[in-house]
Amino acid sequence: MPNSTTAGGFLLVLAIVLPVVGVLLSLPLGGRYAQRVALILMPAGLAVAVAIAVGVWRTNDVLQYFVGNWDPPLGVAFRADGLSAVMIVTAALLICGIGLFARAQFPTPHGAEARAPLVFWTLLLAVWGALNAVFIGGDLFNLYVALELLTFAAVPLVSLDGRAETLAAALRYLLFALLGSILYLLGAVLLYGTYGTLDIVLLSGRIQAGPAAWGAISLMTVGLLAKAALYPFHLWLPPAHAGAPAPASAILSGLVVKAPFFLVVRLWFDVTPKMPERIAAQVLGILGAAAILVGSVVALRQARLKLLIAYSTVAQIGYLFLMFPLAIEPETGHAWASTAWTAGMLQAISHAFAKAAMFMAAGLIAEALGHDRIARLSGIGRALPITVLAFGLGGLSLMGLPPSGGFVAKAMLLTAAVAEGQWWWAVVVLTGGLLAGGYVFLVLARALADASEPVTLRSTISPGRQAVVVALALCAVLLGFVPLRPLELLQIGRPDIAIGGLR
Amino acid sequence: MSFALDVLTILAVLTGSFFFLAGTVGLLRFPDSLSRLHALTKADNLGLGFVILGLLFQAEGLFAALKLVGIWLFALLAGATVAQLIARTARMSGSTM
Amino acid sequence: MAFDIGLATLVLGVAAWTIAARDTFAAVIGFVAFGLLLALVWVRVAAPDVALAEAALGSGLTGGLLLSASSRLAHTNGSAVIEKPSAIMRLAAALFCTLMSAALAAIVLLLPEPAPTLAPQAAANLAATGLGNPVTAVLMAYRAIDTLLEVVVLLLALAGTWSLAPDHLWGGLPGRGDPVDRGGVLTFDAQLLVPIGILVGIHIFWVGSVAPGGEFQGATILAAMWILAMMTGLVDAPGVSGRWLRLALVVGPAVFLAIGLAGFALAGAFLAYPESHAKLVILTIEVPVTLSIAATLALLVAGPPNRALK
Amino acid sequence: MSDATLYGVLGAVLVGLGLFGLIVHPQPLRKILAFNLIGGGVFLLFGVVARRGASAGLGGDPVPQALVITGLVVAFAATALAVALLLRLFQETGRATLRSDDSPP
Repeated sequence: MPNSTTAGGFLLVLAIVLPVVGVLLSLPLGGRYAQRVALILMPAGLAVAVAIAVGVWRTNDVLQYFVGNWDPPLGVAFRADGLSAVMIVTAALLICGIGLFARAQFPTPHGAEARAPLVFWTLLLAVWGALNAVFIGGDLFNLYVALELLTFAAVPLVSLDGRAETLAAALRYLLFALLGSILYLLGAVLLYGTYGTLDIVLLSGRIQAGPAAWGAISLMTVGLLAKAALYPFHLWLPPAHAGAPAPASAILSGLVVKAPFFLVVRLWFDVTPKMPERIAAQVLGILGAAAILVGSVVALRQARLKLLIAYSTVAQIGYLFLMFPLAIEPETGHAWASTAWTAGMLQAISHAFAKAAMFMAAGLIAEALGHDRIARLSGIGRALPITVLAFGLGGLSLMGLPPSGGFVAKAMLLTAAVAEGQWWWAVVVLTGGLLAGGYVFLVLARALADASEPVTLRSTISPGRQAVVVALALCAVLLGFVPLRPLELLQIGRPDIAIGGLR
Repeated sequence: MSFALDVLTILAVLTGSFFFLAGTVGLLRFPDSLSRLHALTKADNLGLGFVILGLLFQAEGLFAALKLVGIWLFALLAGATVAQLIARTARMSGSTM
Repeated sequence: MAFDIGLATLVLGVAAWTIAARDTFAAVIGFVAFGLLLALVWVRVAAPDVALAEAALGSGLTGGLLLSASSRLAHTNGSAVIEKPSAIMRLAAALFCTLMSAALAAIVLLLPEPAPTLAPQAAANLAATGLGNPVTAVLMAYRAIDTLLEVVVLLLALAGTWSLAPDHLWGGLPGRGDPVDRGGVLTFDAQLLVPIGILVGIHIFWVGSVAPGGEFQGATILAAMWILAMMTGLVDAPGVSGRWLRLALVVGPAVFLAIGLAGFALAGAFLAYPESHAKLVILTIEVPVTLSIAATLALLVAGPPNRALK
Repeated sequence: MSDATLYGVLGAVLVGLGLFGLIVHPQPLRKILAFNLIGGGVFLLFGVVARRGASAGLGGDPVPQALVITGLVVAFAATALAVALLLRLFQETGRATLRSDDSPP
């Protein structure tokens, strides 16, 4: 670990500053410019993201920046390891895709500024900046501020339509998120009181198993789980994600819930590498398994497409937490643990692309039909073939069928589960895949069925928007073809887990 | 000298405390909002005045003394305003709270 | 010690009242008292800066916000009685929370001795910032990035609050528009207090570089004065699309960010200040930041646009 | 038991008390109030950590003290947004509760 700012560390500052500049420009320039500001900043932000990934890949080490030249523990550090780099690039690609998709839905108004476009474009940038701050945060309190930034950017997106039920959903989301943040902060307080630092790297050197460390990590984990909507904290998610406008749902389901998950990974693998946590990891795995089963079964029973997709998010978040019992397994060595760890992260990324594509496809379908009742989707496959194709491609990842990133992730989870003798997780993965197959085919069967009368579309859907959706879905598919090299990128900066386990 | 000041402080603060106590008893025992307000604002403002007076004997310098007096004046202003508003709300809603 | 035990007991009692009170309005009153007592506790733990922030923000502004909300929701109390969780649920919750408190208290009692601290480092580097108040040095120099992001958090909260307006009222004015207590004692008060309050707010902000105080505490007082003036109709709330208002809201974070970026060139790092002029640079940031925070806080209390622009 | 420890225990109790309120009160406004109580407890614990770290001629460690100020501002912003959402919900529906059967159409 470098002990000063590294070359290229300034890129990390830019990753946060660029979106923030956008927010600060959008408000005074007003709604007539908000979209333009966002669209101009997107390529720049994407370039910064790619540059960070290239920097990490080239130097084969962590990028680091000490803000204001104040060294931790007094100052705040930003750090990007391979995992951060991959998440930053994922977020940048998705934000750009969602931005292109949303141009038609939140257009620049003629005349006076309008509410929804201004709020959407400003908050889209804010979500982006907050995500980057979470991915590169090296200080537990700075991460708390980043989490709050994310909350305040995400909650208003839920109620952007202003319908009463979305207001209730947004309020419930906010209350869960606030409880999560305050528990996280409480844990950080205990860690500071015990070890005198909030810096992750310094902390990992000082932390020892004991009541304070255990209490702190438990509180922070529970808080983050509430924000990540892991079972049994999942109840807020479906109404919030299903009630938001489609591009906002894509951000929320694809990216926003990954941020607290990412921090759980940080905590468990980077802050506490020296604490044996097998039982706690099993608990996380059990909650994940419950999420998979409950989420999938409830998804099967939904009458509305967006709610079905939202419940499928509940289930797919469950997979993320299966990596904990498999990756934290000191006795069998790290060979398979590394496989499970990579599988978890790959699942996070491929689900991000797949779910964003599916929510936006659902949005297009709802826009075209004027409703999203699954029972009345017949004929839409003929009317909007590309959109339905995108939905299906996203579905491949959810089910874990080849070729897709979800397939590789789930296959790796299965391998690790069997190799480590924890076969019960394999059963869960397979059952979850079957159930996901059930709800995806339920939708596809309806959509591809011939309608008794030809479908009349309420509005025409531009090919450009469909192309964006299918492109994001293809990203999820392509993740199944290019596994090895990016996966090595994921391991940069992790001394504990040998890359050998992948081969 | 300082002993005499201390005695004065103790006397004044005790007197102030007595008025506070009286005001609080009034708040708890009086039957309706208006008389409760009467007990509270009058007695407590006087009580605070005595406490401040007592502290003035201990004040270090003119500026500190002015600050203490300022506290009393602001408390008077706030008390008077709030009492007015509560009294009017009580009268308009006709409640006995 | 006796005083501390008494104070702690009082805080606990008021907090319990806040949770247990039947009536929401009464609970909110309890919360305001709780905040004020907590400010005293902050003085007792040698944190006067936090005491000021707690009294102004935690008790004052939050209390005002909750009071007005509870009076607007006053007649919805009844419906909630039906939806109360069952006695068994409540008992389980009480048990769980007691255990949690006990565990936390145990961890506090087991905290290491001597306690780890960054106080020596914060004091040693104080000279490099040109400041005399180490808390302000943490906020404006050592961890300036937290403060910068936090001002953005405030802005986002305001954008989120505004986003709740119905579409046709976008650009309109927040609040109800009818001054409370027209020509009454509150208006008189506002006329008297607002100028004094503005002076006090500026003073609190200004002394923050050397003594307890700072931009957040000062800005809160300024915000309170604006709220008082809006409540009593001395000034009307601004329309949310006004160019000047928007500029006032972002000028603080924008200057902060600009100077932070200039640090790349002038001091070798983002949010680093040239040592010879550190204090001047920090003040240059603090003045607009105070203005922006004050405006944001006041408008957060005022709420989403509620009336069409005249 | 020192003063700092006394207030530390107070902070711990406040967190539990607030959490209880958050769980058992059905009205969102009471939940928001309870959330602020939890916040008060957490911040107080941080203040106790700061007080215990008094050294170098300072009455307390300034780092946690500054972080508490940041936290207070964030908590206020959260309260303001939550209250705005709640009042808007009340305006739209005439009720101020969150029922579990709320679902989008």
